This record gives sequence, C-alpha cells and structure tokens, in this order.
Amino acid sequence: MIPLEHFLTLSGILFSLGLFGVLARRNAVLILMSIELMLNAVNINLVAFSAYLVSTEFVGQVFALFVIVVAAAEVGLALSIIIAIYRSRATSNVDEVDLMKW
Amino acid sequence: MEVKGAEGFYQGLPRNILIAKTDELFALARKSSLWPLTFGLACCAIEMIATYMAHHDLDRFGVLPWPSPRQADVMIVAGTVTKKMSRAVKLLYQQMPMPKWVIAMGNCSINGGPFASYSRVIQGVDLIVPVDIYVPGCPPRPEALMDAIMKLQDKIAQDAHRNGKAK
Amino acid sequence: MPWYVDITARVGAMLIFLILTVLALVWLERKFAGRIQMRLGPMRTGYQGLLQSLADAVKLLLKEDLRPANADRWAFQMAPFVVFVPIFLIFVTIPFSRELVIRNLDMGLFYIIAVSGLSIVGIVMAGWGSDNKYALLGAVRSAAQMISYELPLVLALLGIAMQASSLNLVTIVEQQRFLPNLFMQPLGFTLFMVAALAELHRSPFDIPVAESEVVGGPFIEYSGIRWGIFYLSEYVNLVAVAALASLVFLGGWEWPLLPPAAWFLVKTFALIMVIMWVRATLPRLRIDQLMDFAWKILLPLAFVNIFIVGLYRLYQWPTWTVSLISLAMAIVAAATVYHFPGGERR
Amino acid sequence: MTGAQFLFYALGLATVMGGLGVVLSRNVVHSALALLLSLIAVAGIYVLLYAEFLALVQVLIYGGAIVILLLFVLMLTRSGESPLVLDNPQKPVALVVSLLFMAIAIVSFFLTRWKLAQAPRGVDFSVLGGSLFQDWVLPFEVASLVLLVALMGAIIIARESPQ
Repeated sequence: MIPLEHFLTLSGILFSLGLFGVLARRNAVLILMSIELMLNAVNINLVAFSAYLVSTEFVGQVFALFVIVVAAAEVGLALSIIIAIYRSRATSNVDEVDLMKW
Repeated sequence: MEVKGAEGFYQGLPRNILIAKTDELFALARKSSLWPLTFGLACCAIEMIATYMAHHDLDRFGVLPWPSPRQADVMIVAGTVTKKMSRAVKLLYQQMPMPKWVIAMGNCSINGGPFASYSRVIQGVDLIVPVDIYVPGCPPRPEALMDAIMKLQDKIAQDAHRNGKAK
Repeated sequence: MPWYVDITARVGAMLIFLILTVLALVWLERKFAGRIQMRLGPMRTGYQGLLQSLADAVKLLLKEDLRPANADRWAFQMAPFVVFVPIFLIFVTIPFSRELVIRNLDMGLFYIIAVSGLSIVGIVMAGWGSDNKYALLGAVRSAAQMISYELPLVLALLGIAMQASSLNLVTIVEQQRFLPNLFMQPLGFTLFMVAALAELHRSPFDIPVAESEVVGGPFIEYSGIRWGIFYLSEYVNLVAVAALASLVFLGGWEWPLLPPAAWFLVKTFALIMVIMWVRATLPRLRIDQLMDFAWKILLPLAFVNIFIVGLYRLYQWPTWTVSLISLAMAIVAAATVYHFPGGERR
Repeated sequence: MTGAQFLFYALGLATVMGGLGVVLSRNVVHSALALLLSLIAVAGIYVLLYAEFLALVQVLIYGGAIVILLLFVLMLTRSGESPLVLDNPQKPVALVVSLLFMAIAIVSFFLTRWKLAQAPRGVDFSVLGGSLFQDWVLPFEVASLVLLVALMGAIIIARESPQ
C-alpha cells in the first residue's frame, strides 16, 4: 500500500512547480498552464483524501469533478481574453499589459 | 538500393544466398507499388490524367497518385520543363525519399521537343534529374505510358537481380 | 498463466488482427472504389490484386525515413505513436463476443470516448512539428473539426447510455437481443455515423487531409514507416468506429444462426462498406459549411435525441412511439439539410 | 515493491517531469505537450486512488479539450520566439518562494496526524453519479451555468468584430 503522504508529497511538488511557473513566466498561456498544474495538484489531494481518510462520503471526488469543470471554464475564458489582448496589443506577454497597474 | 557503408557487409558474404534474394523480394514489393507524384506540367499531363482514369486505370498496376513528394516513388515529368519550373521540379525530386525513379513523358521532357531551340526551355529533363524511362510522343498515348510503367517495373526487378550478382 | 503473459498475448493477438484487417481493408477500399467508378482496381499483384496492400506495406517499411531540417525533432518523431496508441487503446474494451475481449471495462463506452480524443494531440504535433504551412493548416483544421464533431458523437452515445442505464458494452449489447438500437433511435444512429465520418477525416469531411487544398494535411512531410503508422491508425480508427457503431446500434453479436464473433464482424464490415460507399460518392464540404453543420444542425439534433430518450425513460412510453418520433426527426433534419444547404461564402 | 507502488512512482516521476517541462521548456509548444504528459500521468494516479471515473474525465477534458485549446491559442498568438520573452526577471525569487512552499507543505504533510481509514477505498461509479445528482444537484446546476456563461463570454470576448 502506498502511504497517503506520498500522494500528498507528489501534489506538493506539482503545486510548487505550478507556483514557480506562475511567478517566473511571462507568456500568458504559459501562466495558464502553470495554473492548470496547481489545480491538478489540488485535485490529487482531494482524491487522495477521499480514498484514505475516515468519512462515509466521498466528497473529495465530487469536489475534484467540480474543480475540473471550473478549470475548463477558466481555460476557455482566459484563452479568449488572451486572444483579445493579442489582437489589440500584438503580444501575449503579461508584463507588457500593465496599463491598469498605475 | 544504395546503402552507404553496406558494401563491407555484402562483401563478407557469399553471393546470392540471402541478400540477393531479399533484394529481389523487396524489388517485387517496390515495383508493385509505384506511387507517382501528382503533378503535370503541360499537355502531356492531360494524357497522363486520362491514363489514371477509369478506361485505362493505372490502379490495376498498383499505381496510385500521391500529392506529397514525401510519399511518392515515381516522378512522371509530363510536359515542357521551363527554366522557371526546373527549380521546382528539381526540388520535388530532392524531396522524394529513396528509392525513387523518374519517367520522362513526351518529347518536351526528353529533349525539349518542339521547343528544342527555345532558350527558356530545359532541353530535356535529364539535365536536372536522372531519368529512368523515356516515353516518346507528342503527347504519348496512354498505352505508351502504361508500357513505360511496365518497363520501369522490369527495370526495378532487373536492377535488384543484377546488384545481387555482379559487382 | 501469469498475468503479464496473458495481457501480452491478448494485446499481441489484437494488434495482429488489426494489422491484417487494415491490409484487407486497404485492398477492399481500392477494389470497392474501383468498382463504383467502373474501374477494376488493383489486378496485377496477386490474384485480383490481393497482395497489393502487402506490397505497399513492405515498400513503405523500406522507404527512406526523412525528417525535414527545420522540423521539431521531438514532436515530429513522436507524433505517429501519439496518434496510434490512443486509437489502439480503444480496442482494449471492444468485445467481439461475450468472452472475446481484452478487458471488459465497466465504463467501456466512456473509456472509448475519453481515449479517442487523445489522438488529436498527435495530429497537432505532426502538423506543428513538420514546420510546413500546409501541415500546420491541416492540423488546425483537423483539431477544430474533431473537437466540434466530438460533441454530437458523444451526445449520440449518451442517448444509448441513457437507454441502457449502463456504460458496459457487453450489457448494452445484451439489451439489444430483440430490438437493435438502430430501430429504437434512428436519429441517434444517423448523428453518430455523420459525426463519425468527420472524426475519421473521411469524405465528405476530409477537409483536414484534402489533397487539392492542403496536400495531405498534417502528414505531408512524413515518409516511409512513420507515414505508414499514420495510415494504419486512420484505418484502425475506421474499424474502431464501425465496431463501436455495430455494438451500440446494431446489436453486436446478438443475432441467431452464425457464431457471435462472426455476426459482429459482418455488421462491422457492412458499416465500413457504407463508409467507403459514402467516400466514393460525395464531394468535399467547405470548411465554413462543416462548422455550421456541426454546431447548428447536429448539436441541436443531438439534444433533441437525448430529450426524446429522456421522455421515454421518464414516462415509460411504448417503444414504437420513440422510434417513430426519432425517425421523423431524422427525416425532417435530412429534408432541412437538403433544402437549405450551407450558407454563401463570406 | 509491489506493482501498484512501482506504478505510482513511475507515474509520479512522469507527472513531475511533465511539470518541469511546463515551467522550464524554452519552447511554448513543448510546454503544452509536457503539460499533457503531466495531466495524463495524473489520470493514472487517480486510477491508483480508485477514482476511475475521475481519471477518464481527466483524460477527456484535459487531453481531448484543454491541451488542444492551449495549442490552438499558442499557434494563433505566435508568442515566445526567445526565452528572454518567456521568463520574468523575478525568476530567482520565484524559485525561492516555490521551494519554500514545497518544503513547508511536505513537512506539514508528514507532521499532520491523519485520521486514516482502514484501507484506501473507492466509490462505485453509479453511487458517485447518484450522489452527484441528488446530494450535489445544486452545485452541479451552478457548475453547468458557469460553463454556459463562460462559453458565451468566451465567444463574445474573442469575436473579431462585434456588430
């Protein structure tokens, strides 16, 4: 049997990889991909909890399902925003789209 | 088939035991499945198309026109090759994977034909690519093209046979 | 027998069966299209050209394996396998008869839908990795088409799953012992077959690989055995879709007289012949017509199909009413498409 | 090592390699393909956690749809010719932050006392479906509404010329 901690460690590594990607990357699509990694790390946690922990229900799987739904919606919307930005600015570099910051 | 570095391997073996026979077997497969590149340059192309069509049906020989040079075995140069076009023809030939063959169809592609004295016309496609079979005619009839394909099949079989025997 | 020997034997047997079937299908398609076009098809290679596909296969194996200088090494060389493996994985759960199956999964239908979507990635890899504008164009067309047509395909299968209350293919087949789903849901069958043609890149939806527009699409730069794998996977996909349709719509092996697996193969090959017939008959659609057709006609019809099946399940209607409504809808849809063909070119 | 353990470590390795590919690759399309590898491996991990349905959903949604969408947009925006454009100047900081987070998370995973069940177990697919449509029907409907709104929003935002 694989200990629960190993699943959690895997998800921790995956989450920090996603965090690194979000912080270090400039391209908007790459940032989106890193966010997907983070969501997946969370999903691994949820499913592992639902399999290993004491509970009569399996809320973890249901939640993971909803996370996937939200991820799909998020990707669709974000990609359309990226395309709109690319049309008006000819760039998908998030550091160049900072007009609203000051 | 030209394989660099394979000579040493061939030399160490007695003739005719295995390599020659497999070569001939491969040639059998190759000659039964000659896929020409789909392109035509001038009026000969019309005859070539007629040969592909239902009445003559080149599919009987396993000849299936293919649009991309990467998947083609035979190049049928059907028509006048102008200087401007010659670069494209040469490029297409270079893009085809080995082993590959060329059929020069019609007088224009053999030696310039009626345009033999024109400076803007290549005086025979064999000046730019190596030609295996020449089909004379202006344009040749479909039967002539079919004959050329059968000749090419014979040539492939004979080449394989000869490569196995004499060196 | 240890489990790994068992699995290897099953998968190997399936692989050999598929390769032989594909060789036979290539020959069959050339003969069949030839007969339809009043030609003979392959004649010279073996009796009636029976060895033609073998010759083609051997020739492709021996051809030079080219890789364009600017192609992306990794994506270009991996793409054929990324296309082939998911399509082959479909066959893990396709039952030829009740026992003759690699592994009967409880969620077989959903598994097939999920896995078959993966091969799009391989096609996009091929198109992008080739560094060729036609290949890229073909790959983008292919991805758009496959994503659009996956929806009606999945929704048509959803109708079946609702009716059978199961995703297990064996259960679905056994429920059709008396009445194949074809007669129950003619609309669903029509939707499935049309969407499947698009998924298979088959005429009249062969826009991604159209020779006259994109010169063979994503596969343009491939030669030799890698191209052969693409070709193989197109035909394996054809077999997979026809097998799936014969399982969920035609009742698979559940007919008397012949042995079960024979019935299954007969139905599968009949469907494949229909697909070849369509290919030899119809011209190609335009890309905007293709998208319009998926989103404005097939998708609403798929919802209607689900609605009808839902009403049937909820109110326990007699079977014939559902068949009649479904058939009427299919006919109305066909008439609509016939009278209002695709819009004008913008 | 049992088969399941071997499978877990292989899949975990694939997941992490894919993740590394996403964040380190210099080619955006390679990043997307590495993301696919990682996500498929995660689907395998779901199978090890007795969540077959979720694994299939993962393959269908991520492999069939999301990665394709990402590839599409990468090709439409043609971004990232040079690695300079891809990475921020705050890369070292990001490295430190993420390593720190990883350390804290892993340490806390091992220090926490989990209320473990007798054995890891899954849930039958039909039970999951029943629960989804009975106990969770409101979130389910909200989720479908979210998808619909996102779909319409995406079409409106990405449309070329609003007329």
